[in-house]
Amino acid sequence: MSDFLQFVFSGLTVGAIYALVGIGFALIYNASHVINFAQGEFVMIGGMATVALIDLGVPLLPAALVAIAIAALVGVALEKLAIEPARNAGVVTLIIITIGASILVRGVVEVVLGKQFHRLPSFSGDQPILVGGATLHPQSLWIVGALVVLVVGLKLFFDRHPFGKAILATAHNRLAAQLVGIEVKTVLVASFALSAAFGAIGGILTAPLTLTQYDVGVMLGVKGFCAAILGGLGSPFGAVLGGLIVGLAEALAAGYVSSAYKDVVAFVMILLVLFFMPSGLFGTKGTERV
Amino acid sequence: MANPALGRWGGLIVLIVVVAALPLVLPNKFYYDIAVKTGLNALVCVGLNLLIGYAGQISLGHAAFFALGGYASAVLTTRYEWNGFLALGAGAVATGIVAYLVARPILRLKGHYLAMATLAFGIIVSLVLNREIWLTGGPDGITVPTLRLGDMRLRSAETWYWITGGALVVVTYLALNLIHSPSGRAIRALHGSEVAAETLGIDVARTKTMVFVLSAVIAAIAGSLFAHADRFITPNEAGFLRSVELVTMVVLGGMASTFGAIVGAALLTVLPQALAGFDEFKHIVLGAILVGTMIFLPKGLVPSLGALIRRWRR
Amino acid sequence: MTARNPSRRLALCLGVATAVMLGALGGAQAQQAPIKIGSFLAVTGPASFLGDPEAKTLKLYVDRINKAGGVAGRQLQLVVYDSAGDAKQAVSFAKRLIDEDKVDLIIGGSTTGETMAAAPVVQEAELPFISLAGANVVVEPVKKWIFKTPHSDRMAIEKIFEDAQKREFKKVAVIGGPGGFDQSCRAEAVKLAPRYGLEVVANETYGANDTEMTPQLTRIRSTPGVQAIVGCGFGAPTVITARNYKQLGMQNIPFYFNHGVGSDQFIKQSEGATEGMRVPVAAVLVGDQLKADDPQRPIVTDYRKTYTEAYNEPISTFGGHAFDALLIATEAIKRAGGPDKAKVRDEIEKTKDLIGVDGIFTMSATDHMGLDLRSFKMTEIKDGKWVLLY
Amino acid sequence: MTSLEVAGLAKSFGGVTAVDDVTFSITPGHIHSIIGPNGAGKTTLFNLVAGLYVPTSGTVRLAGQDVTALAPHQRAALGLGRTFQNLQIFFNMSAIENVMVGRHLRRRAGFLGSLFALPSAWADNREARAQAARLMARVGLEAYLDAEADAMPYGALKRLEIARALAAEPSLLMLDEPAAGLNPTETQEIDRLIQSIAADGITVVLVEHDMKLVMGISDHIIVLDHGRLLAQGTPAEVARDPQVVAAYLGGEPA
Repeated sequence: MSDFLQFVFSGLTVGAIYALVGIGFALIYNASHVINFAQGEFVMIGGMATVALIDLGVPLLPAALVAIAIAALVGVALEKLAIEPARNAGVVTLIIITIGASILVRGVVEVVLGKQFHRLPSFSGDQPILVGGATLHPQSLWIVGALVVLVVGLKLFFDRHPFGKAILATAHNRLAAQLVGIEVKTVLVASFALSAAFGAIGGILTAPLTLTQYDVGVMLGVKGFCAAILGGLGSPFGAVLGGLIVGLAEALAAGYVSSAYKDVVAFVMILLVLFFMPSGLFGTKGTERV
Repeated sequence: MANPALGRWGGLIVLIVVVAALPLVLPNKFYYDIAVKTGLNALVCVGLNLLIGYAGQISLGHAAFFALGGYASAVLTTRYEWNGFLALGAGAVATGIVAYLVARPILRLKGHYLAMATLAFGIIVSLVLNREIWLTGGPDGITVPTLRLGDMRLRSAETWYWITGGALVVVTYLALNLIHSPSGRAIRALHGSEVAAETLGIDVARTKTMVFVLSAVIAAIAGSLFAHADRFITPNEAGFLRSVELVTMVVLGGMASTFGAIVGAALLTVLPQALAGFDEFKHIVLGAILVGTMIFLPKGLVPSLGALIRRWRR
Repeated sequence: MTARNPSRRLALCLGVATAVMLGALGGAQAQQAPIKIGSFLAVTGPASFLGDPEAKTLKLYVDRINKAGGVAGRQLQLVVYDSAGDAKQAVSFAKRLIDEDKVDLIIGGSTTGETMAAAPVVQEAELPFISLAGANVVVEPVKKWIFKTPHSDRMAIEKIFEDAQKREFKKVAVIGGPGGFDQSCRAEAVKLAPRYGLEVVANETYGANDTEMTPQLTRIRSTPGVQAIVGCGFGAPTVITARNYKQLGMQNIPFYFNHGVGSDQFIKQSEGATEGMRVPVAAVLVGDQLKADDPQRPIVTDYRKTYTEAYNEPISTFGGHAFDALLIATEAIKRAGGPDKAKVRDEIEKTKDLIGVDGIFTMSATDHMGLDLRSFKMTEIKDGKWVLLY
Repeated sequence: MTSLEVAGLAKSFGGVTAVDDVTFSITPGHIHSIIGPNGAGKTTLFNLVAGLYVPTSGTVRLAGQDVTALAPHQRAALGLGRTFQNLQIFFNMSAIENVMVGRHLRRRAGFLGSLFALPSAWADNREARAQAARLMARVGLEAYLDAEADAMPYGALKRLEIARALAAEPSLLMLDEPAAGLNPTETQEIDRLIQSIAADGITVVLVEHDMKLVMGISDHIIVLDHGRLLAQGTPAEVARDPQVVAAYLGGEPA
C-alpha cells in the first residue's frame, strides 16, 4: 500500500509537468492550429535560465521570474518570426518550422550556457515528508500546488477576464472573433507567451527534482504532446487530465509492471486512444465538409 | 517544362552520372563513408517522399522501419548466423508486414493525429530496441558482421559506395515509374483530395497502405545496408530525432520531388560535416536553415529552384 | 530514451565534433611530421563527467610534452572528437581518425559502449588503442590492439563485496542503467555475490535518459532484508539515483557506487545525497590522503597540482585514466623509437612497473589492463569529501 | 429498372436532421435536377448517395443493387460519378493528370506493374492520356492540357472536374452546382455540355441554383426543403406546385 502511494506521488509529480507542457500545446493549438514541437524547449529555457541566473548570484524568486519572462519572449519571437510568416503553410511545413525552431533554441542555449547538466536547489529543502509509509518530496508539493494554482487561474482568466474570453472566442471561431473586433494577432502572441510561460514554470519547478540540460526539452515536449492529444487537442483542461493520466500510468507501470517499459505505456495508451477515440478522451468530434 | 518525361529521365541520367563520377573527387575512405551515408539517407527519403510528398501522409516514425531493417540484419546474422542477404530479405519482408499491420488503423488518422500516432509507433519501436538488451545489445548498440557475397567480403568503403549508389539509382528509377503510372496518380490523388479520389474509384485505405508499406520496405532495406556498411547499429537509428531528420530531409529538398528528396538527404548529411569548423554554432545554423527554408522556400529547394529556372527561361 | 543528445542527433548524420588540433608550433624542430594521437571522448552529453576532464587532461599534457621536446624527438599532435557518449558517433569518429586524420594511436572511448562499438574498427585498422572505459569486457577476452587504463568493474565489485562482507551484510540490491558499463557491472555483481556469501535480492534497471529512479528505489526499499545497495553506472543517472535515494529517505540502507562516479562533480550535483556512500576509486582522487611512502604519491600529487592549476577545478579519476593512457602511450613510443604501430603495440604490452595515477601498470599478452586491487582504494563520502578508508 | 433509387433516406448530425426520410427514384438516360433553398440538404443527399456519409437510416440502390453498405470507391466502380460544389481538384497535378486519375477504374496495371513499368502500365498511360486529351477537348480545355491545375481559372476547373468524372465512364453522373460562380457565357457552355453528356446516354443528376439552367434542361426535378422531399415532376409540374412556389421560387426572384 505504501508502495502504491509512493508510485502515485511520483506519477502525479511527473504528470503535473506533462500537464503544464500539455496546456502549452493546447493554448497554441487553439490560437493558431499549430502543433508547437518547440514546446519542450520552453521547459528547458525555464530551468536553464534560472540556473544561470542563480549562478550569477541572483536569488531564486527573481531568477525564476526573469527566466519565465525570457521563455515568454522566446515564445513571442517564435510566433512573430517563424509562425506568422508561414501562416498559410501546411501541417507538415509548420511541424518542420517548429522543429527547426527547437533546434535553434537548443543551439543557442548550448552556446550560451553550455552542454553540462545542472540542478537547482529544492525550494523547501530535501527533507522528505512521510505520508502513509510513503515519502513525499517537498518539491512535489510545489509542483502539484503550482499546477492547481495555474489551472484555477487559467479558468478564471478564461471565464472572467475580457482578454481570456477573447482567446476562447478566437479558438472557437477565428473569423467570427475577428468580426466582433478581437485582435486575433494579439491573441496569437499572447497564446505563445502564455504557453511558453507555463512551460518555463514547469521547467523551474522540476529542475530541483531531476536535472536540467540543454536537451531535456525533447522528451518532455513529446510527452506533453501525448497529454494534449489524450485530453483532446485544443482543450487546455483536457490536457491537464491527460498529463496526470500519462504520469500516473507511467509511474504505476514502472512500479508494478516493468520500469524498462514505463515510457512505452504512455505511447501505447496514446495509440489506443487514437485508434478508438480519435478526438481524445475529452475532445469533440468534427465533421468534414465537402 | 515542355516535356515532363524529359525532366524525369534527364534527372535520372544526371543522378547516374553523379554517382559514377563522384569517386573521381573523393579523396579518401572517410569521404566514401560520408557518400555511403548520403546515399542510404537518400534511399530512405525517396521512399518516404512517396508517402509524405506524393500521398500527403506525414510519418514521424519512419526511422523505426529503417532500424527494424538494420536490426533484423544485425540480429539474424550475429545471433542466428543467417546469411546476410537472406537476413536483409527477411528484414524487408518482416518490416513490410509490421508496416501493413499498423497502416490501416494509423492511416485513418489525419494531420496532427497522424503525426502523433506515427511518432508514438516510432518511439515504441526504439524503446523496445533499447530495452531488449538480450536481443539488441541495448543502447550501446550491436556489432554487425561483414556482408558476404559467396567468398567475397563486402567491407571496403568503395564497395559500399557502389552498392549504395546502385541501390539509389534503382529505387529512384522505380519511384519515378510509380509516380507516373496509374497507381502513382492514385497516390498523388490522395494528397490532392481524398474525397475526389474515392469518388473516382480509388480505394483510399488500400492505396495508403500500399505506399506506406512500400516506403517502409525501402527504409528497411536501407537500414540493412546501413547496418552492414557501418558494421554497427544503435537504437538511436529508430529514435524520434532520426525520424524528424528524415522528414526534414524530404521537406527541405522539396516535397513531391524525388530529386528533391535526394538533394535534401545529401544536404543534411553533408552540411554537418561542412559546419564541423563552426561546431559551437552548428545547431544554430542548422535550425536557422530549416526555419528559413520553410518560410522563404516552402516548397523546398528543388521545386523552388525549378520554378525559378522556368521563370528565368521565359 | 531514444532522444539521447537530440540536437546532435539531428545535426549529425555522421557526427563530426570539435577537432581540436594542438599542433607542433615549434617549426624549427618539426622537420619530421608530428606523431598523431587521436581521441574520441564523451566531452558532452550524459557522460560528460568522464569525457570533459579526460579531454582537458590530454590537451594539458600533450602541450607540456611538446614544450619539453616531444616524444622520441618528435612533437605530438592531438586530435579530439566529442562523441557525446554515443556509441554510433564513436564508430564514426574512430573511422575518421583512422582514415581521414591518419593518427598513429587512439586514446579514448570514455565509456564502455563507445569503446566496444569502435573496437572492431580499430582491430581491423591495426593500430594501438588505449581505452578509458571501465568494464572488463574491453580487455577480456584480450583483443590484440586494445588496452585500457581504469580498474575494471569486476575489481570494483570485488572491492565493494569485500567491504560488504566485512560489514557482515548478506543481502544486497543492485541498480543500474542499460548501457554497456552498467550491464557488465551488474552481471559481475550477480556472478561474484555467492563468493562473498552475498545474495542479490533485487536487480533494478532504469532507462538511459530517465529523469527519476523513484519506482526502482521504491521496489528496492520494499524488498525485505536489503542490507546494502550497489549502484552501477556513471554520469547523470547516478546523480539522480543518489538524489532520489535521499528523497525517499533511504539513508538507513548503506549505498555503494562503483568507480564510475569518481569525481567531485558527482558529490556536488547530488547535493549532500551522497553522504556516507562508499565508492572504490583510483588513488588519484584521494592523493592527499595517501601514505607518505606510497609509490604513487609523487606522480599523483604532481597530476593533481598541474590539473588544478591549469583548469581551476578539482581533479577526477577520469582525467587520471587519460593521464595514464598518455603516459603508457608515450613511454611505449619512446621505447619503440617512433610511432610504428606494430612496435608501439608490442611495447605497450611490455609495460612493466609503470607508476601511473591509477596504479602501477604491468601488462602482458594476457592482461591488457595491468592493474591489481592494491591501487584501488575504498573511500567514503564524508562532509562532501572523498575520505580514504583503506 | 431505375438508375438510382433512394428509400427512406435520413441523416442527422448531432441532433440536426439534414436529410429526413427522402424517397425518390431516377430513371436512366435523363437529366434530373435536385433543387431547394440553401440548407435544404441537397449536398448532404449527394454525399449520402456517393457514400461519403453513412445514412442514419434508409437505403440507396444503384441500378437495382443495394449499395448502402458500400464504400464510395465501390459505388464508383458500379458506375457512379460526381463533381463537387467546393472544387475538389488535385491541385498537386497537371490538368491532364487530373483527368487521367479519372481513368483509374479502367487501368490494367497493378501496383507492381506500375512500379516496374511493365508494358501494361505503359499501355495504361498511353490510353489514359489519349482519353483524357479527348475529354478535355470535349469540355473545351484543349488549351490547358499540361497546365498545372493550381494555375487555372475557376471556370476551367469546373469543367476539369466534369472531364475527370467522365473519364471514369460513369453511367450516373451527379453534378453539384456546375454553374455556380460562372458568367452567363460559361453557364451556356455548361448547359450545352450537360445536354451532350445526357445525349450519350449518361444519366445526369444536377444540383443547381441557376433556375434558368435547371428549368431549361431538366427532364425531371426533385424539390427538397428542410431535408424533406417537397415535390417532384417535370419542370412545368414543379413550377406549378404551390408548395414549391411558396417555399422556394416565391422566396427568391428567379
